[in-house]
Amino acid sequence: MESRIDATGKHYKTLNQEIISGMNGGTTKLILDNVNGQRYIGDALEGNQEIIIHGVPGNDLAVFMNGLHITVYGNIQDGGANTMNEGTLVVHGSAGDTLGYGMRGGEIYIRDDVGYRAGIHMKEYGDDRPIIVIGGGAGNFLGEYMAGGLIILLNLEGRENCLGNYTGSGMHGGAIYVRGDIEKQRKKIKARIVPVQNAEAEELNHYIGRFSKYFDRNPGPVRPEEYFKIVGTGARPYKKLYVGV
Amino acid sequence: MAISLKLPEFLVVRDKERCIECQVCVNQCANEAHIWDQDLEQVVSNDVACVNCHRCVVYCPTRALRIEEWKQDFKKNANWDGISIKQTYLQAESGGTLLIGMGNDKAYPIYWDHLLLNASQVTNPSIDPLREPIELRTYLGRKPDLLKNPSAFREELPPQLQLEVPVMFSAMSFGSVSLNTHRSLAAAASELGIYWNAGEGGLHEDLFSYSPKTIVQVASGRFGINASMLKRAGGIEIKIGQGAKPGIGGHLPGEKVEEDVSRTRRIPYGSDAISPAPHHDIYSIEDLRQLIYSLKEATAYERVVGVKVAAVHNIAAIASGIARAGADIIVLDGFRGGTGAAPLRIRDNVGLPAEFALAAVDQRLREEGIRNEVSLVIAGGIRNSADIIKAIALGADAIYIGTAALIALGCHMCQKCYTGKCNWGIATQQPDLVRRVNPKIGRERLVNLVRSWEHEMKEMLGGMGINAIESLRGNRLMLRGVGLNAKELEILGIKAAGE
Amino acid sequence: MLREGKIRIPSGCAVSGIINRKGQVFSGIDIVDSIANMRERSNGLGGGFAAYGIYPEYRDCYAMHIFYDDIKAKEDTDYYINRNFEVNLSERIPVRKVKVIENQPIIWRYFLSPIPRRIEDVGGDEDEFMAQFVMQINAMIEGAFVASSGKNMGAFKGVGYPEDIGEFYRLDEYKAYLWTAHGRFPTNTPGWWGGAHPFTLLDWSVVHNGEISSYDTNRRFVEMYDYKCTLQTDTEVIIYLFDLLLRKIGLSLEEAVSVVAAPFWEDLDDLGPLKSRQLRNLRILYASALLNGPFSIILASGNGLMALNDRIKLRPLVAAEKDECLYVASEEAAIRAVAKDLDRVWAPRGGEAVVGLLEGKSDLLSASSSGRKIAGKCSGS
Amino acid sequence: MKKVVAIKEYCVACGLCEVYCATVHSRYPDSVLKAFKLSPQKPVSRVFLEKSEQWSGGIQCRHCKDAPCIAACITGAMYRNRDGIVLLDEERCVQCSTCVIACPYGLIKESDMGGRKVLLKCDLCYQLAESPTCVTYCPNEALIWVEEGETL
Repeated sequence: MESRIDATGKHYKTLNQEIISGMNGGTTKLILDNVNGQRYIGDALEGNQEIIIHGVPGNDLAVFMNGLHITVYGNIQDGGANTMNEGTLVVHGSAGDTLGYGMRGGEIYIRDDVGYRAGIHMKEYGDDRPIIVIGGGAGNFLGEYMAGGLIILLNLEGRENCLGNYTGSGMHGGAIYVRGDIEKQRKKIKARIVPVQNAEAEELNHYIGRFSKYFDRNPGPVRPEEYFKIVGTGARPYKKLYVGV
Repeated sequence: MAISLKLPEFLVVRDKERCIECQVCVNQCANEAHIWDQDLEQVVSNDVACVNCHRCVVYCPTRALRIEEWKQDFKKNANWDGISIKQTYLQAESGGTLLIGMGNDKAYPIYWDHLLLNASQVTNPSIDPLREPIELRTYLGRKPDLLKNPSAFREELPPQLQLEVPVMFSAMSFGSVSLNTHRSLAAAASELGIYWNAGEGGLHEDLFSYSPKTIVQVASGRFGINASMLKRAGGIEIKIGQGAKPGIGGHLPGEKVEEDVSRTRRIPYGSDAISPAPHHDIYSIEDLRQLIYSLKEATAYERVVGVKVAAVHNIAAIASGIARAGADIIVLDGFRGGTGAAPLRIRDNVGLPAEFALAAVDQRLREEGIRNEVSLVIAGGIRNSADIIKAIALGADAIYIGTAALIALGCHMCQKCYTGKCNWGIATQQPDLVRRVNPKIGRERLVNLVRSWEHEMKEMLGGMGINAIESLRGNRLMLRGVGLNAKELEILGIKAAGE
Repeated sequence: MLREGKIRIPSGCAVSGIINRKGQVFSGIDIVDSIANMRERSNGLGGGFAAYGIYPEYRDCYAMHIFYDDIKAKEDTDYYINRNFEVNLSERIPVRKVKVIENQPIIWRYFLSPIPRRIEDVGGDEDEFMAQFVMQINAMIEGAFVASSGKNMGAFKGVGYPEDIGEFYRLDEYKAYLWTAHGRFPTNTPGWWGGAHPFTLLDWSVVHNGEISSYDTNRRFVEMYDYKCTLQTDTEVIIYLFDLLLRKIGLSLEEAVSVVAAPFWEDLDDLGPLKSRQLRNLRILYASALLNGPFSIILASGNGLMALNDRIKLRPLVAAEKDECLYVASEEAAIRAVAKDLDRVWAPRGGEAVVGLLEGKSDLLSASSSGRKIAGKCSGS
Repeated sequence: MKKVVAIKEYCVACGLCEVYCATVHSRYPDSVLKAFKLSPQKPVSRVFLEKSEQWSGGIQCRHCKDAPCIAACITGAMYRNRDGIVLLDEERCVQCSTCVIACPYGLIKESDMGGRKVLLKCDLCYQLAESPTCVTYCPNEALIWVEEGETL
């Protein structure tokens, strides 16, 4: 069942209540029009429903979300997919800062750029493995303190500075794949840089394939030499920092 | 290899007349300070490994053991004392930041011990708790503005935590402490009608039945946080800071991240669990509001959302901001607050006494007319029922105990929690050590502690002629200061003894 | 020695109150006899009366009774009064020479109509204007103390035994439909007239016996709502509490009673789900307004009186009825002293209010002190 | 019949069960110190602390309903008393060790007492009014004394 909500002038509390009642009423595809700044859309929601957002949703879109498929036609603001557990967020535009903070699972596809601190503190356990695929570039601190999961930065415009400074600092799990030339960006990266293996191409192709399907943009099949991979410096990055008194 | 200049801290004193070579001490020491020597056929000591946790002392069936300070005099120097010299050696050898467990142990003034309580004599009667009702029940949570919403009492109030005693077990994460410690705390809290805080490491699935009495913590690492856990919990606490290490995050070392911890926190086995200093979605007070309301939205406004901050210099203004950001409870953690691990210099030198923070915040919120709308919980170094009564008279709604609860469970304050080798089975994930806390015994001991305090609190209240704890809240006339200067009295908002 | 207000002085007491519910007025002789009967309960360091219906010719004016330590204090106060009010009458309160009454201040009374513009300046709420004006005088002007300021009522109090105070103020010459009285037993006192009971605000008056152990909790609570506790007495905080609950917040008298003498948690379960929820919520919301410790009080307004003691009845209270008259007092004998044949005598339970309202009134909150309005001109001659 | 049950989740592997068992079965049952310091031979325990990486527990004779040791005993020294406790009458025992072989759990052990072989098995401290000594002194309540079939 499909339904629509006009979000014009609605406070987030009202809008989110309407979304929940729509879902409870059996809506499987919910279209939100004229969204502009309403926070917490999809907050802690569970299920397989689809939400399509036209406009600019407010901060903490899909926060604690546990399922659902959200598509945004427009940019999203800060805190997107904050501590998200499961589900998919597809953004036809760019994301603000702190995308996917503490994300535990699910997938995020951003057509254009992400702001500062994307994928900070992403986690991973068993089958729960968060994925972020970014079409453009990223701001500083990408993947900081990353403990698991996957970030793929496609750099479709081929920018030389698609990475920000301090990428991967404190990283101790997961991986960041970047398409582009390593040499110009090496000093921005605060974790270990390793070449991409042929065996990894299949997984990359899987997620890049989805990206292409969502946005109709395709960097082509993965050739490992076009990418480099950033991984943590070990499971215990600060092991030697301390000495017990 | 260059020689180490480290000296043992403790001396294992073994009374040979009493030792029966039963090796119980050997079996109990995870640090291997007691070793069975096959050739000598006797137990020998490795003093340098001893952390003075008393496990062997308590377990020795013939009382043959005693631990002493390793007395090594340095040339007298009021500036460079032995501790400073030894710490310098340690850092010169390791290049490490000094790490320590438990709360600040420096001899800063303890203001609780400079406060005296009142009692009734003649002009009003004291009340005998053995015969007359004395009520300690306390509700924590947001209260509507009485002037703006005078008929709020006719409706359902915003969610409240109901405490039968104004005491809660403060946040100690699974990972930092053992599952059996959590089991003991959870079971005791449920039996006592209070809340326990599961800390920032999530809630182990075995403890889901205790969820209604559990406060779960949302900290910067966001470990173990998901929608169903938020909805299941009795309350939610956003941890901004901790009294033992204000402004500092935490690292749970990978060796404590065993299978259960890893599953509960949703991080890979054996990897460090890093909580950065700030929440990366909170760089300003309005961001705190954003997180508070994301949690309220996530739980359909049916859960209390508190915010815990370390007591720091500008705490009154900070607390006011937190109240205005929509927090239902503000937790102030004083600089004596405990921790599983903190950088020593931070622990010993940063923050404020909980007493001052409480007095300043309570007064400030009153001056702004919003004290009634938010609950104030104080933490950090509360040792006994008198501390609690004094905290409530200064203005707290309830208090958190952490260290006191651990001591009830057997902690002997050796301050080595960060090693993961807690001989008392508390701050460890090593399976053979975890077994040392039997949750049945743990629960009983915690219940005993709080019940004994409960009676003591009633005695003190009755003595003041008060039969409901709310009539003590902020009742600073019931306090007088001894040995405090005028400025300290002013900050605490109390009179001097004799005034 | 520090004056009351600079220091907190606990005291024991006797209280008495009489109302003619038909509104018929009677002289102060009965109330003086009643309180005099309990002479043992006071020590000569404080006595006083509140009387309602005594100024019918000025019934629309604020009757302000003020103690002045000296003429300077009066001049300072007059300046503020003249800026804010139209003064319909200003005179010394007539007193009788009584040998044992000494050190009396200058005791003045005014009949005043507020200047409407001044009320508008502070938001248009006349009651709030009056309450703030009185608290300002008491807090700011050294040597001036407003003993009462309500309409058609007055407080007559001083240092001495209550019967001597009654004689001094010539209460036999006043006629009221409602009288309350107080004999005080302070543990020490600098002998300041302002410290005697009743304490008043608007047309509220309170006489009180006992000591509130929750004083500082209550004080700090009311001070959040713009009250200034200048006396550090329980009576003062009690009247502010009731003013806050009844006038500012708008609770009913019954609700206010269940705030200040809240039922025990375990007693709530027996009251049915709706009632118990509301009482629970009231107690949660108004935790700091619970009056804890021994007390019996008589709260009066132009509409009637309410007598109440604490929830575990640590102080005595007796009530009695005879025709349209309701009597309340610390001791039954104090009632019998002025009314031999009573229809009914009873001891109210702890926390159970005895309410005596004028016919036709449904609440204690007087019309003159409810809601915003701008005063008209005083109708007095 | 009540039995001693070891709760492996809470056994701290201290060995105090052995110390107190040995003491109570020594010449000085009231003093650990005397038992170990004054006994001619080192006192021996009838409860055995089993330790492995995964678990530990104090274990002792199960007092089987259908006890193979009684059946195997060549002198009738092994018997069951009225309360169902399997006991060894040391007067009648000839230390042939048949019972040691017969016990499916290996909970009857041989010990050398100053050149004299003795067989050791748990007697549930049947002469004491309270629970067996190992249970009484288990510091973490990892040994409990419960009716058979009783849920923990």
